[in-house]
Amino acid sequence: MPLLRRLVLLTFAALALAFPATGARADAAEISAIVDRFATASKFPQVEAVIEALGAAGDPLAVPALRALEAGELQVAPDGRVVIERGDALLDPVTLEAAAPVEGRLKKVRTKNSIRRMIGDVISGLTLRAPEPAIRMTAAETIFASADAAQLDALEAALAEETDAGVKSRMEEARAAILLTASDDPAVQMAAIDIIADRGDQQALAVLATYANQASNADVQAAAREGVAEIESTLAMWQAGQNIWYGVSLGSVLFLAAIGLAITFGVMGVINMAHGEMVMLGAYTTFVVQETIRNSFPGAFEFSLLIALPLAFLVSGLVGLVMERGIIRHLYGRPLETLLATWGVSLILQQAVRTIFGPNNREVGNPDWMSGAFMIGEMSVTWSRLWIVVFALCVFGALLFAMNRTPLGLQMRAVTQNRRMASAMGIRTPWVDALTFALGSGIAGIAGVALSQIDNVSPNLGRTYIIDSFMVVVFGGVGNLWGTLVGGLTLGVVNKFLEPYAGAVLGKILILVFIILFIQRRPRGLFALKGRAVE
Amino acid sequence: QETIKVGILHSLSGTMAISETTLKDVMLMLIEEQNKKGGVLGKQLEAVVVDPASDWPLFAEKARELIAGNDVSAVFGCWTSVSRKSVLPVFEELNSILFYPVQYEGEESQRNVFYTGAAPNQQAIPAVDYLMNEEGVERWVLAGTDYVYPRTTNKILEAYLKAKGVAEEDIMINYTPFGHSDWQTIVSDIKAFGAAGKKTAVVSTINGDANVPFYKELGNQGVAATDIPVVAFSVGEEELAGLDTEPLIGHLAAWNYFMSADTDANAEFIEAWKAFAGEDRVTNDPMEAHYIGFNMWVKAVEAAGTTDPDAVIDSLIGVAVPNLTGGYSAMMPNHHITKPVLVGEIQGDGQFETVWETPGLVAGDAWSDHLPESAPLISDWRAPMSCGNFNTETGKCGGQGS
Amino acid sequence: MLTVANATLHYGAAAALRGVNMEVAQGRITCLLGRNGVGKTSTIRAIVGQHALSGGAISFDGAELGRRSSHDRARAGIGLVPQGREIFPLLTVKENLQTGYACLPRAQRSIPDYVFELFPILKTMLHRRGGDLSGGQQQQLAIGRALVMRPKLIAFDEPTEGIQPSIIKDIGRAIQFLRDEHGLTILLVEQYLDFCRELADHIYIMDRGEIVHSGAAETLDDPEVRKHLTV
Amino acid sequence: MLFTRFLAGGLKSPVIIGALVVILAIGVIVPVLNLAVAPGSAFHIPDHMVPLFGKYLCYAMAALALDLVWGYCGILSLGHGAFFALGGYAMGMHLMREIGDRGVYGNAVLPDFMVFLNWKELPWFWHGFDSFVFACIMVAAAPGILAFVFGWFAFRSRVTGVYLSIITQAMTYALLLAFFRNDMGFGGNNGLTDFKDVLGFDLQSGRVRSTLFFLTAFFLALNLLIAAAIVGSKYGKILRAVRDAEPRTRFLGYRPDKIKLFAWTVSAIMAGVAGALYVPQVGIINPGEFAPANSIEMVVWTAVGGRGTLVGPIGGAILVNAAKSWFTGVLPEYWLFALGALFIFTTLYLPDGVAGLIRKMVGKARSKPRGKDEETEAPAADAPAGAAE
Amino acid sequence: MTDTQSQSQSQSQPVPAAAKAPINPALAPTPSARKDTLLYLDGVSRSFDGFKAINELSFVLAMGEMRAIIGPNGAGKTTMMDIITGKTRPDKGDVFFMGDIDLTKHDEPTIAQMGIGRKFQKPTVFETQTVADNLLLSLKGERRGIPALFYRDNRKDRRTIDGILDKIRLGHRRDELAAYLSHGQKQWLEIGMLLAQDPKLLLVDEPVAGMTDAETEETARLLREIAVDHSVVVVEHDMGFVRDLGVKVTCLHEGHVLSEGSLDHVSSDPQVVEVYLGR
Ligand SMILES: Nc1ncnc2c1ncn2[C@@H]1O[C@H](COP(=O)(O)OP(=O)(O)OP(=O)(O)O)[C@@H](O)[C@H]1O
Ligand SMILES: Nc1ncnc2c1ncn2[C@@H]1O[C@H](COP(=O)(O)OP(=O)(O)OP(=O)(O)O)[C@@H](O)[C@H]1O
Ligand SMILES: [Mg+2]
Ligand SMILES: [Mg+2]
Repeated sequence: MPLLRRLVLLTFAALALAFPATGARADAAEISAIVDRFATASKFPQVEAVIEALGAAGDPLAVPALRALEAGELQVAPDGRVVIERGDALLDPVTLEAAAPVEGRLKKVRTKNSIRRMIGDVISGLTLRAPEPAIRMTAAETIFASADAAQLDALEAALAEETDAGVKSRMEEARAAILLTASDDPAVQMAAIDIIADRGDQQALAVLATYANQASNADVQAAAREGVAEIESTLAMWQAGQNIWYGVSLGSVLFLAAIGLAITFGVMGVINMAHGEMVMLGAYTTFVVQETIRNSFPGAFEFSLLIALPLAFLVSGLVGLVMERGIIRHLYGRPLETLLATWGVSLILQQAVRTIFGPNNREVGNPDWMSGAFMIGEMSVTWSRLWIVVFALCVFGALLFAMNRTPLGLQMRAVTQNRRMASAMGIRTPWVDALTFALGSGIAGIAGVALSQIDNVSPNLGRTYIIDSFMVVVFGGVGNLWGTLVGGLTLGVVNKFLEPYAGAVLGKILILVFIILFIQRRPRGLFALKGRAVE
Repeated sequence: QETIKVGILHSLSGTMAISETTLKDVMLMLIEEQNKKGGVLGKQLEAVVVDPASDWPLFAEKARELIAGNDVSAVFGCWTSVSRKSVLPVFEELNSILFYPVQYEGEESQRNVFYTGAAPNQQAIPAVDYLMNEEGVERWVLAGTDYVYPRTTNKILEAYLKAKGVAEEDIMINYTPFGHSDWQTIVSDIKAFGAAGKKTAVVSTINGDANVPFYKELGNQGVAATDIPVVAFSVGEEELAGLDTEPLIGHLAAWNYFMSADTDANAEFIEAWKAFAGEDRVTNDPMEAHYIGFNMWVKAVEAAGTTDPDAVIDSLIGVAVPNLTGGYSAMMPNHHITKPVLVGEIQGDGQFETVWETPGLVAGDAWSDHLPESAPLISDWRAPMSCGNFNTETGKCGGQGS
Repeated sequence: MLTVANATLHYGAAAALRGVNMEVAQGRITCLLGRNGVGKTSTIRAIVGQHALSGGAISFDGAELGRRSSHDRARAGIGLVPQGREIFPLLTVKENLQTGYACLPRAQRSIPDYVFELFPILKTMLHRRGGDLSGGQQQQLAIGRALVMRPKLIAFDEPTEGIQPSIIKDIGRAIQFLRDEHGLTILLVEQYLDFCRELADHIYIMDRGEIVHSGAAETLDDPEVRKHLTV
Repeated sequence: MLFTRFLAGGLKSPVIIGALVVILAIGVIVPVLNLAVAPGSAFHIPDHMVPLFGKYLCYAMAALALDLVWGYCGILSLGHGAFFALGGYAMGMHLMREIGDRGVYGNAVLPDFMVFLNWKELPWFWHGFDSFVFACIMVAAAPGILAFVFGWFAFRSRVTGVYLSIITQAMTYALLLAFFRNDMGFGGNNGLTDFKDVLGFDLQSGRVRSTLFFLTAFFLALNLLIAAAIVGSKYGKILRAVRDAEPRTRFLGYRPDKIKLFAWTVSAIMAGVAGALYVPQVGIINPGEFAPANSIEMVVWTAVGGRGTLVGPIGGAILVNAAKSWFTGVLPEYWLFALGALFIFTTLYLPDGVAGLIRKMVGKARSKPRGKDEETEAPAADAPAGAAE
Repeated sequence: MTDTQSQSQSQSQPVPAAAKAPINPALAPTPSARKDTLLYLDGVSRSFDGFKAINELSFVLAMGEMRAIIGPNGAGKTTMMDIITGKTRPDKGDVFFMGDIDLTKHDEPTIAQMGIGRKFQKPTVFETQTVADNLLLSLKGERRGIPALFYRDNRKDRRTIDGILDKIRLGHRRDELAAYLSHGQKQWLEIGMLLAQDPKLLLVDEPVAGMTDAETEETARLLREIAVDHSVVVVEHDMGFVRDLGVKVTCLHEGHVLSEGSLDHVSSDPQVVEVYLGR
């Protein structure tokens, strides 16, 4: 259907619906008067009534008060004034100027989800003509999702003035979403369906699917169904990509958890049961760093992770160093006994953390650059996961370089292959041992920084990853960093493709069975060391 | 001087330490306060703390040790159902008293156990009612950890929802393993499920540690409470303390107590707790359950004039003590208690704001009316019935007597 | 250069060396001979610090070695070609050679040319894993590896074992070359008598953990001396 | 005939004979002190101690089983808890069936957990378990068959060392997750509980407890004897040869896969028997027993006691668990420090475990090839060192 | 363990009847060329990562023959033994034992049980077992596990073991752990283990490495003695020793036969001198 005709139809329909155009804008005093009614609104329905009134007033001046209400900042003073409490400051809800100080306790104007939803709708109606395109865009999006017929005329008005093409098309979609239900002219509805179906994302699907369930006109319903099917098929395609991404991101988490172990266990042959606790220490270091920053340098929060990385490396590395010097070094040549000793260490570390930090989860926040998600087509990518993938690759690259390209790496490998001979070659084996173990532990520590962003920081953190870590290292092939990378990614991706079909529990079982069977095929892991040397 | 010993059977290490350690602390605090008030029956109370280490058979061993080895008069303990199941035979055999403070799946009523946490009808059903009536939810995701409590609760909810006319395809049930930490797929499935055009909500029986990554993922993928609210039965103030709740504002939890409850008793309790355990500590529902349970026990012992288990068990029924939300909770003949049901929304400060509550107290129902086999069962431990699973259809006390 | 004085060494309760006295002269080739299990390898282990003495002393370059660790001795200039080759199996040939850099200052970290001249096979196999080499190739690698360290003294423990005749000759020539051109001191444990006779400046013969004969290479032909080597 | 001669082979060592006598003596004395001695007496063993000791002996049996494969065959199994648990489940299922209609719902056919999850009929794999004999067979068969199949594939594929360890761990982990699932029909996370009696005898009576305790001691002694006979025979030597240099044995014409398979299966059955005796004494079996950490603990007991000594792991299991019982009671908040320190201490100062210490103190045994340990290189995690070059 | 992996998979294929049943010549017509040979290798090649360790190797050993193999380091001598004993699979070529048993179709234990014994270049003995037990484990006979449970010490076996201990001069260390032996003593023990197996064919890889001259002579005598009723393939670099053996010599080079014949013939071959003996 040619665009022009569609537009004409829509405009016509809008006119036909003939909502009364909003009159002159209310002034600040008027808005203030309405806002002050929050003071007496102690029940939810009363709050809703005030919001409705603000919406009806149609003045963007009401937006700050509404936003504050949404954020739980709108307070009622004992003297009946309504103020915004932001940090330590008290503001007038309309003018946003500093308000007179208040005697006694403030009382919050209560909200709940349905009220927040309502606020969102009202704000979007009020901000459709805001100067910033981004805000207009959000407003249009909100209206699209709510398809609130009450916003139609505001939308029309805004649409008429809109200059930004992107915003404009969003607004058209929003209008279509409203008209789809509000209009009873099949032609208008058909046109709306086309616009919505072209949008093609999950929200569009929601709107169309809702309508398809309740449409009165059979033709229109068929068209809606068609639209739904169309969107679903594109979404299904994106779904595959999404699964791969999930798999990669899960894989990189597994990889990160395991990579330290690939050194302490894979390279050195120490069955390091305390590996998980090294990860945990890294996570707790992040917590301490953030706590310090929160208390002393709130501005630096965005950098908290960058500060935590080296510190976590140091903390875990140091603990590893102490462990190696104190215990492990007595056990070279008795690799199995390291299991017993490190198990003991892990118990102690766990309980120590529990004693120091308490048994509960500790809050580690995500800096802004680690929060939220963005879309690639219909694929949503969360920032935290993306950074973790990037981070994992960096760690891998650095480690690969260190192990294969530096003299220290060579010495590490030599020492672990034949300690006695390495010593006879003049390599300071105790030093190299300690350093290798510290490196492995330190890497585990920085993995902890990453994990603190997606998992809970509790004394049990280590335990949840230790088994997976061993699986990854062994699956990839002990002693091979590439194996750990590919192993982690493979398990991640396989897991994510199994999960939708088998469910998370069965999926996990299947993964384990898969590992067992795979090891039958390749008894030395994915990247098996080959040749006479390994027999 | 002779003391009355009270056993505390909560894991201080292992996976459950995260939840249970607080309960041990609150018990110590309650006992200390009671002692300040002069103890019970003129004797001081003495807490006997052991660590069953999240190891279920060890719970049984430690229970035996407490009762037989330390002669405790009552035990306050357990969190998971399996730990309770593990100690049940011990309490029955050695005839002692257990106060169990956690919401659970019901389907049990045992003479020696007093359930001060919520039964499903005191938490799950009202929460669903709220979502259905107040939020207009039509489509349901029942997400849980794969074990008995979620399974049973979801069975009950499923039956309940279907009875309310919710269609099969509008219910999605999803189970995850313990400690599940990668929620990407499930959260995006929930989003997709919620995009079908009907108002959707998630009823979460996800347990323990798995909640934090779940909520983080919800936040990151932008599942806002205004779109798809999540109502949880195992997420309380303690769990939120480990989270940045800013992105989670508006998601819900159903409990019988919130720390934010605006009563004098609560303010006093919180103050005492902070003084005892630390300024940054929070309170939560199971703590209140222990508060209630402990006070009931004290009252019952005083009434019976002895700590003899049989006498105390009998005198406990009917005891009513103030709860922290401004009412009185009473011990019912089925060894469950009456409680208000609150639905709260998560706030930015990690607290819940009550947005709804039952008009009155709800009595805990040991046997769900929504499961066919348990519907005819009732429990009444008073003489002459003295039965935890009386079948009203056959008129017999199932299992026990035959 | 190296003096072993009254050294005793035990494995558990069993004595392997019982008062060994030995002198390895600077810039000379000293041969240590003896039947299987008499304690030759044990002597070498004591010298390079792989096994602690239970009595006696070893001094090198005038300094008492005492309980100094194996790597310190290597850094002091004692190189080892061990019995059984002890190649790092998963390192490539090149990396195996490079392990010798550990005791060198950065400027000297290169593989001397004569290593490849001696053992051309190593050059062609630089990137093969040490463990994949044939027995004889590994032996050559072990010798090359010790040379990279530029030691003052090399202890060879049966270096000709498993090596083809032509290369044995080369090794012989190399040892002489090292002595003559680089002033290297060499301690050679050997079973291969002809090889010894040709190279040695001085020989020691061991039996049951003791030195039973000490003399010039020619004395080897003495039947009395021979007796110590027969079964 | 042949078999008694075989068992007699286990009696070669005085240490084993001593251990057998001690175990059997304990098996008799503990019940006697519990039942026949008046509660007031200093010698009385209180009721709650009997099942506790019984539990230790079950763990000891599991450690013994593990030692057979780890100490003598070089298979570090991180999944022996699975065999233990399977034996336990087999017994638990029987005890469940014995409850009959005395469950809370009074359903004569279905166990309670099936009733409230709305199951309509008994799953097929529950049939037969009402028979005690069948259950006993399954106690051996379930872990035995699993071990046989698992081992058959793994050994044939020449999976060794840590690779084997980790797939045993994967096995028990997978079983853990599977048994957690309520759909599996094994009671999910709660497992099987609320047992009433066995063969008609009340499980809560002191007499039955004592009998169970004696049986446990008896089976422990029997298993020890069998294990001693196995490792003392020529087969035991082959086993150790396979442990130290598996590739080399092939060139002598041995089939390491078959050799290992036998010991592995026997060990799994022993663990299963231990689990079966454990369940009635502890009163619950649940998927927690499959947890990888449990299997690791078994390894720890074995190591503490002294790997490769048979008697040592028995002592190790009892020692560690007694320490755990004691510490969790007296040091509830700090016991992990104590236990962790115990483990570290053992590794550092008792390289051969407690058994090694005792041996050293008695001072009569010849020293093991310690020299080897100090001198030779550690191949990555105990994989048998390459024999053939 | 590259090859053994692939081989472990091929194990699942049913083992040809030859492995179990006695060979029936009527059923398996033998090409005349292989008829009376004990060991028959033809056109065998094997490469590792592109490097041809064995290259079109053909080698025939008659029944009862003793053969010495020489050749430069890396010529493929040990690899050839690996192929014969089933440790390494050839990429192509025929390997037959006793005329008609295709060795490429069997795994190490089967081949060992057919009667091919091997001494490794680097001595590999069971370090945690006593010297006597090392021999006991090698003794010809039952190889299954269960019967070994019921094995009883008997005089015959003890006598055999004592005899061998005498031969390898380790009688005084009979009950000591093999780990306590010196390098050369382990060599001897390994030879003893080979004797204990009493195989039809002995593959001996560098038996005299690390032995004194006197011992070398002793070993040569021992091997000649054995060769009376066994077939033997000896690999050595010690020309004196090879001379002492006094048998036909094959010189390998770069994976195939360079020269074959009497020692004098081979050692005068200029190519052999060039690549192997040196000037
Ligand atoms: N690790 C060890 N533990 C115990 N005893 C050992 C050890 N290594 C060697 N021995 C014993 O010490 C003695 C000396 O051994 P050593 O290796 O020094 O002999 P060798 O002269 O080098 O013999 P070969 O020529 O065979 O190499 C031998 O009797 C040997 O059995
Ligand atoms: N697994 C492997 N991977 C790579 N190269 C190998 C492998 N096995 C053998 N080779 C190469 O094949 C060649 C033949 O080795 P082989 O051990 O058979 O030699 P050899 O004749 O026994 O030598 P030596 O006399 O030194 O023992 C060598 O160059 C060796 O490096
Ligand atoms: Mg030697
Ligand atoms: Mg060779």
